[in-house]
Amino acid sequence: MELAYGHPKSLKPVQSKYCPGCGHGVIHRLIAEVIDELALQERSVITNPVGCSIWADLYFDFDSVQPAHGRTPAASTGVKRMLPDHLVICYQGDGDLAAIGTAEIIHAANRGEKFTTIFVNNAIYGMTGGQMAPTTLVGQKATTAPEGRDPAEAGMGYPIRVCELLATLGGTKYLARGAVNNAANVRKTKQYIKKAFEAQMRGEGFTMVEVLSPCPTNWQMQPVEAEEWLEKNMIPFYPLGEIKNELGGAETKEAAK
Amino acid sequence: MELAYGHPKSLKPVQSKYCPGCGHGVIHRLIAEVIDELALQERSVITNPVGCSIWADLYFDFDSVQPAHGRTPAASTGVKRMLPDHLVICYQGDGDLAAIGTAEIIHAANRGEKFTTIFVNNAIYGMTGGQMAPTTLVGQKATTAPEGRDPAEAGMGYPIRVCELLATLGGTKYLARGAVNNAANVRKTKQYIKKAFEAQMRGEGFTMVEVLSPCPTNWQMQPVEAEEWLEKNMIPFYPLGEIKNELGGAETKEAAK
Amino acid sequence: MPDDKRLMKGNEAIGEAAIRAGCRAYFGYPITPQNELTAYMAKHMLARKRTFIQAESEVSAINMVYGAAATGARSMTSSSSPGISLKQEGISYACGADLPMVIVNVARSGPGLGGISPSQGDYFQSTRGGGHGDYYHLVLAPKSVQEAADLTYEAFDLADRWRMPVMILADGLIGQMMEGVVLPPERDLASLPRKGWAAGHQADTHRPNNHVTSINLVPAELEALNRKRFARYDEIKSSELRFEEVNVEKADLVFVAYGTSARVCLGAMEAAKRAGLELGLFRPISLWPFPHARLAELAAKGKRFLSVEMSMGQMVEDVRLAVEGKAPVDFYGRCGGVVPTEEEVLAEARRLLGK
Amino acid sequence: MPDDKRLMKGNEAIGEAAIRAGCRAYFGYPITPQNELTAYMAKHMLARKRTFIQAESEVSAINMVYGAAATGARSMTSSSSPGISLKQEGISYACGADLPMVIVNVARSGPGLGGISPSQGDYFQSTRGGGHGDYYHLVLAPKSVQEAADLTYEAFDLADRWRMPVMILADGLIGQMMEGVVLPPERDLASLPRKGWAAGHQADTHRPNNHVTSINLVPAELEALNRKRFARYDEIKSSELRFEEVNVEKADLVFVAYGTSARVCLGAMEAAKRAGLELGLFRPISLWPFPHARLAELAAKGKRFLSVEMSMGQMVEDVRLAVEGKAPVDFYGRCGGVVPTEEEVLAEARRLLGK
Amino acid sequence: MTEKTFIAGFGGQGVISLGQLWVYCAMKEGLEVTFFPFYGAEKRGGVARASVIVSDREIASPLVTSPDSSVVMNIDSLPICEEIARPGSAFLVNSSLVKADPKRKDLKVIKIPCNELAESIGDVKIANMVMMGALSKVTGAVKLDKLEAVLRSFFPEAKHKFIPMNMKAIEAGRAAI
Amino acid sequence: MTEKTFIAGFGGQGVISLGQLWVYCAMKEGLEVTFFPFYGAEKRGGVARASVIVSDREIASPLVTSPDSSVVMNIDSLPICEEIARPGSAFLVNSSLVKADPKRKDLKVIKIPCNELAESIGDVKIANMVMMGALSKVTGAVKLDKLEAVLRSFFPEAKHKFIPMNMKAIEAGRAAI
Amino acid sequence: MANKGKPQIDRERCKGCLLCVRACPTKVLAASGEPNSWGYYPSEAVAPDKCIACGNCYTVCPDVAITVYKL
Amino acid sequence: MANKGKPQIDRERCKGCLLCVRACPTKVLAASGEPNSWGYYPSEAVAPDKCIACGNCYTVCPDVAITVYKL
Ligand SMILES: Cc1ncc(C[n+]2csc(CCOP(=O)(O)OP(=O)(O)O)c2C)c(N)n1
Ligand SMILES: Cc1ncc(C[n+]2csc(CCOP(=O)(O)OP(=O)(O)O)c2C)c(N)n1
Ligand code: SF4
Ligand code: SF4
Ligand code: SF4
Ligand code: SF4
Repeated sequence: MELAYGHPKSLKPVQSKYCPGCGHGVIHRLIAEVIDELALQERSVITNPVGCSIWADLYFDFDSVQPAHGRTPAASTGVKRMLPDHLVICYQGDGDLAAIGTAEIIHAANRGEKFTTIFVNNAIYGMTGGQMAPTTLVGQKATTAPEGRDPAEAGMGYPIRVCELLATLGGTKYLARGAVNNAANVRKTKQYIKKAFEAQMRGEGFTMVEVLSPCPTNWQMQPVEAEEWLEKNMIPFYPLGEIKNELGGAETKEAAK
Repeated sequence: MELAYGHPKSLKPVQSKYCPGCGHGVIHRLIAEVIDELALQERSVITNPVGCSIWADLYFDFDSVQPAHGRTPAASTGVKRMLPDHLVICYQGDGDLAAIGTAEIIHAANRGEKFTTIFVNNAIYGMTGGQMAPTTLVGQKATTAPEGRDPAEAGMGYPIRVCELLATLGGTKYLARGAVNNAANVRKTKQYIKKAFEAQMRGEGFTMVEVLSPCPTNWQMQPVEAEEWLEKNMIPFYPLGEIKNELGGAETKEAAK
Repeated sequence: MPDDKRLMKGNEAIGEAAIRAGCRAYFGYPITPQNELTAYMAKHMLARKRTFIQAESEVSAINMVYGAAATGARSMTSSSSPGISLKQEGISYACGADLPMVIVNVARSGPGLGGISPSQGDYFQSTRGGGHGDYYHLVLAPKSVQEAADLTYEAFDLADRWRMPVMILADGLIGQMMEGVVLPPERDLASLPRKGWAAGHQADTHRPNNHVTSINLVPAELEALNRKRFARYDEIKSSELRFEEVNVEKADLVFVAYGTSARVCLGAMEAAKRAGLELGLFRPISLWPFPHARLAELAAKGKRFLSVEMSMGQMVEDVRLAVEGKAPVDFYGRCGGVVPTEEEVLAEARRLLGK
Repeated sequence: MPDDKRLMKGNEAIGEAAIRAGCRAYFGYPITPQNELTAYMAKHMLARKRTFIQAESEVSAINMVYGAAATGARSMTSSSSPGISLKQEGISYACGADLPMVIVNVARSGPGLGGISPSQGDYFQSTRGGGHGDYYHLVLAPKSVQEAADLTYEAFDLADRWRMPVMILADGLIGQMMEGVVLPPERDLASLPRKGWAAGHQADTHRPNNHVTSINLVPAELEALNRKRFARYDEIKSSELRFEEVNVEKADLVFVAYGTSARVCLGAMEAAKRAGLELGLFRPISLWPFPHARLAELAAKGKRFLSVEMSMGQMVEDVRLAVEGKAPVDFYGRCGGVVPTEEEVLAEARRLLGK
Repeated sequence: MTEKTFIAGFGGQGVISLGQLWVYCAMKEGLEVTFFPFYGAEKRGGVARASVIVSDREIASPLVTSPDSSVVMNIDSLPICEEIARPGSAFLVNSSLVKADPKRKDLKVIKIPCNELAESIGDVKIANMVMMGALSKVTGAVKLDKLEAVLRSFFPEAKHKFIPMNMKAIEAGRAAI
Repeated sequence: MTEKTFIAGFGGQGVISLGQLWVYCAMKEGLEVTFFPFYGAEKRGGVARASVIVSDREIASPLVTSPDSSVVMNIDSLPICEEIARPGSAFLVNSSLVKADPKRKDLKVIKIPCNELAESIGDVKIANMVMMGALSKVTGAVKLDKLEAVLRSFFPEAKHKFIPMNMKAIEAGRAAI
Repeated sequence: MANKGKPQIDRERCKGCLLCVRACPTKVLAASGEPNSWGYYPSEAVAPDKCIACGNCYTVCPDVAITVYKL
Repeated sequence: MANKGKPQIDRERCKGCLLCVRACPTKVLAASGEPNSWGYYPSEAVAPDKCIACGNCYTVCPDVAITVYKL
């Protein structure tokens, strides 16, 4: 009996505090798998954000730095500049990255900081209990959008496509959007993460993988239902794939879909 | 003898503190002219930013609100929501808008706030004495980029094209880029401002006119030289024209250039 | 029970009181333990067609309030400790521009991210100006849901009267707790005071331009403006002092405590009374202005004081400043989100009294 | 004149001293009156292939420092008052995560945008924690360009020793003024202390993971962490007090002043001496910890105090807390960017002494 | 009369609504009330706690640190409640889930098989209401005579059909004492 | 010896470099020095001021509020300097631009046509150096004997060719007294 | 597709989200009727023979509760 | 182009940037040799006859120092 799929080394064998069916767990595992594959466990630092993934430092089996809400890319900038030969993972939720930390991500990306942002887009604020995120879809309900996100009368704005926004910046070299709604997309997401980490270690510039991820709790759905909702609602609005790939070497480009 | 070109009513007849040849003066005059033409003098509020244009409230002959550095769009949001039938002008420099205030402009724009940002892009920090701005060109010198802006080794990032960045957002309806380097461009810029103000008063959504503007002092040039530098260096990088026009009514679209 | 007594969380009662006080605009960013307040405002402000914006950050929220307040509209923001830190520049600006607004801090434990449990560790920040420059603003500390509602309601009037931000400093327990509350009457927006200094509506009166600003690069002029503001502070110090005294006359030892820790002290006092011991409570309600003079009077009467706080010792400095060595001042504090128990507070009082 | 005495602006001397102390990373955002410091670092850090970043904001800058400091690298930021307000959340985080770093505030006049002239109006913010939660950090106030350089140099050592931010609180005059300065020797980066708690370089020792964080949602645990930090504060209070005394023994009236206002007092003292009047100066150099005990001693000796500040009265509270009513404490302040003159300070002293 | 109750249970067990309904009814009966919930860090799961006080006088500290009555809804809550219960106080245990006995001998332990009773009425989710019935009977502090009206304003219209079932659960709780 | 000098002039007149060079030379001559500039709000134009102190002892306040010598480079600076000059102090006026006389009669007014002298040497821009020469002669506080070396490190290489002209200006200033 | 495999589910680690059930192409998995000690009803292999070791279940599991072996 | 015009420059308002000189298509303007009271050398109409009232000078002037009349 040969082990085909098992627990990655860079992830601790502990029970997480994430809710049942939460995408953070899958994304954690993918990161850990890639770090194992690249043999970087002792040369990795994660900056884990304020948000549900504040717990990330309990699960990843390597060093971590926990900065203020939204300032994760600023802290990652400090970490990476001081540790240029380390893999630095800037893990961010959509509140952290696309709301309070908008300036930080845009400027870190524009400076071409050589860390990788893993952007968990669950279209809601998880930790604080279901407020509207910048990525919340139009009409989607949230505690701060009780009748659903309304860009018109209430002036709540439109969901922001972060990859597309960052693609306009000179410093961004690799921007991809994956999802963890099914096995195929999880696998593809892992490939994006791997490419991004490899590019980071080659020092190419700013890399980011956005991951569409369910938050069953705050979407008020069962986990399976949440996967379906993500497929039906998020993926059409947030197209999957490599949104920008300016990595050196044509072989790294994704085959046209 | 008939008056052909004279001082607009909405601008006070006082000597400004701006340096000789500074673009702020021209831009002020254009705003005042348009307000006169739209007969909005007593229904206008400007939020003047921290930056050389902190003085704007000494020159414009209508109400003003002076907020913290970079938070001009946030303050404008507050003003406009409370005074929906007023013309609200969010005047911003490139440090104010594209550095410290990145989150504020992106989210105000994305919410489709119904004010108009006048974005004075002089590729430098004026008031504080010549530091690098997010819009500083590659190689351009600044006190904080003593050998010129260097995106590569020093990781200073690339000049940001703000109109193009904001164009990706759902709430933006009109984004145009003008310049005040010669009479023709000044006139075109005025037309952009007029369109934006009219659209604001119709309540269409977020409107912005970016204006390429000389800062002879911090560019360390004579004013005429500064105009030439702007023509030769800024305009090629920051294309002029209407970058996004989703205003209602086809007649408002700019004739193709 | 009055018919209109409602069972509400502190956070919700603050929201409802603000709406009734004529709050026309709310700007906030989510943070525990005040999320119910933001959610309440989302629901009820939008339903009333007033302005509710979930801002992109606390920094943005306070500056939105700045803009709205500059037009004379009653407006507010709320947050909890880390978010309030982010608002410090904005608060300093609001004080510099003399803008009325209401700021609610439902404080949690720090420093840094800390925890989400109740704390009184933001006393210094609130009362000494966590922002830059010389300024103060009213700080009111409720001890109950009812008082949270009442003080919030009044805060809007005070802000307008004194042209300054008024902060409601409530800890997480006050925000999260449910109690019965009778809400103040709904204000007619049209009845609210007009503000001659505000931006906008120039067409109505053709008045000269209004400029809302805090800049002045001429030192002598800026100093004059500051001194004028401090003259106003002096008036406030004499007219807006609020505090509550319980059993201070009989007591040998007087607790000094506000908000939740005052409630705990009340419990300890009841237990003490059952044990035949008389303790008193001096509860500042206005933390700025702080009722120094009254404390000094009590000190002169030979009282000793025990400052009980959910912090490592902050308000106790004001007690010491008031008492000026004329009576013993002790401190008992818990922090990190721990709320002291009646039992431990009583034990500390006994220890000090040797009883 | 020592051969290596250089004429420098305070801002530049601070920058050069930081570089010599082994600062590996500087992150800042332009603001008057400290722009020369940022410009100096741009030029000289980049030339040495160290990290210089003009951050997109002060908020970002302090969090970049947070990241760099978390790896154990000596790092710093600088700003002036409004920018320091924006850093308050970050400073609270740094204190909560026990991170060494150096923060320079070349203070200007407030509140709000205020002016760009020198001020000491940020004393409360610096010494009482303008951020949320219970915390303190060292605050050092230079009175000259030489001392600015020396204290900055030392600040990096202190930060490492005590694992906390150290703030250099200089007003705009110290930053803008030129004086002769002899700079401390350049530190070899390799000689700097290793930090076992820092993130990174795990591969070198295969040690257990390091986590730099300030969160703890279990109140009792968070309280324990805070108390441990406060125990460290107590050590600092006994070992890191710095102050200077001039002529306090002979004097009837002792000025208490720091930074620029202390220089002004020295001038007033010289003039007083010429007029046959003995005045003294007590100059706190460490504003936190504040030398309360020594002031109390002087009070016990029957001295009276005049706190002279470029503010509406902030440090005077520490003087009062120290003196506890045992001696008269008066206050003389200018604000808005006005620097008091020797003449007016002397006049005030005379008035108080009735001479 | 002052009755301080401490309630603890698993996240989804209705601990919070038990406490809220309790004080709501008490308020309708003219009493002063406080209710203070405390959650752990987990979004789901973990122990949820509530301090609940009803009194005919003004209430001092809303924190219950020495409860007159304790409600133990699941096994994880047992040690938490045992630690603070006032000697001699009522200690109501949901015996459906809590099979162990408290170690302390100075408590008035009352076992109610809330889950079984609730299931027998029709839904395990109303186990908390069974417990509330028992609490009312044991303490006498809140009569619950206004509960039906309270439930009407507590629940949205669509759920009013469940009110009779809830009332039955209360009765079952009372009867179980 | 302590010499407190207050210098004021138009933005572009070299007021700042006058003060800096003055203290630089003084430092080289072994004196303690302080130099504190103060600008108005304007980027260009407006009055620039500098407090300059040289002394053989530690210097107390760097702010000159009662100057031993004042330097008035343009007409706008005249009232500013007059307001604070110490009675009996030296009051050096650039008579090329300041045609009016000070109103105060208790000052030792010395008029130097700096612009004319500078122009005659070759460049109006060195009017400030003419004034510095005069200041040295009048006060005796700074000998300026190390000025040439100082200028060498003050100016970039490319501008060293202007040093002789600067030295001439100093001499002209001295000679004008 | 000739692969044969065996999924092994850590009952205590599993939170019963059942995403693996949805992901399994051959319907090997289903919810168990017995709660684990957290009160969750974990997934279990109800038709272990059908497993083709595709790893889908492992891949979608947010709690790394599944190990898959190749037989 | 048959227009005839007249530029009028407020010497005290002018900061001598000379952008108007550059903008004028018919070379009406040039720097004056006499400084104004701010020390600036203002622009002046050296060839007023050539003015065609195009308004370019007014349009580029940052200090609104120019008024243009149609004759
Ligand atoms: C300055 C500050 N503001 C607000 C908060 C409260 N807060 C904690 S997490 C969070 C957002 C969480 O949403 P997101 O970033 O999308 O991550 P998720 O929890 O969904 O993974 C907020 C607003 C905070 N801790 N600090
Ligand atoms: C919080 C804060 N940070 C920094 C400053 C200093 N500051 C004043 S203006 C300015 C930038 C000016 O540049 P820009 O916005 O491009 O306007 P310009 O002066 O070029 O017109 C800065 C950084 C400040 N006043 N407040
Ligand atoms: S709240 Fe949402 S994001 Fe947070 S752990 Fe639960 S499911 Fe995941
Ligand atoms: S510094 Fe630049 S932007 Fe500012 S007034 Fe002068 S020219 Fe204009
Ligand atoms: S490995 Fe594939 S076939 Fe086997 S149980 Fe998992 S999902 Fe089903
Ligand atoms: S453009 Fe205006 S300010 Fe400039 S020279 Fe011409 S008239 Fe004078």
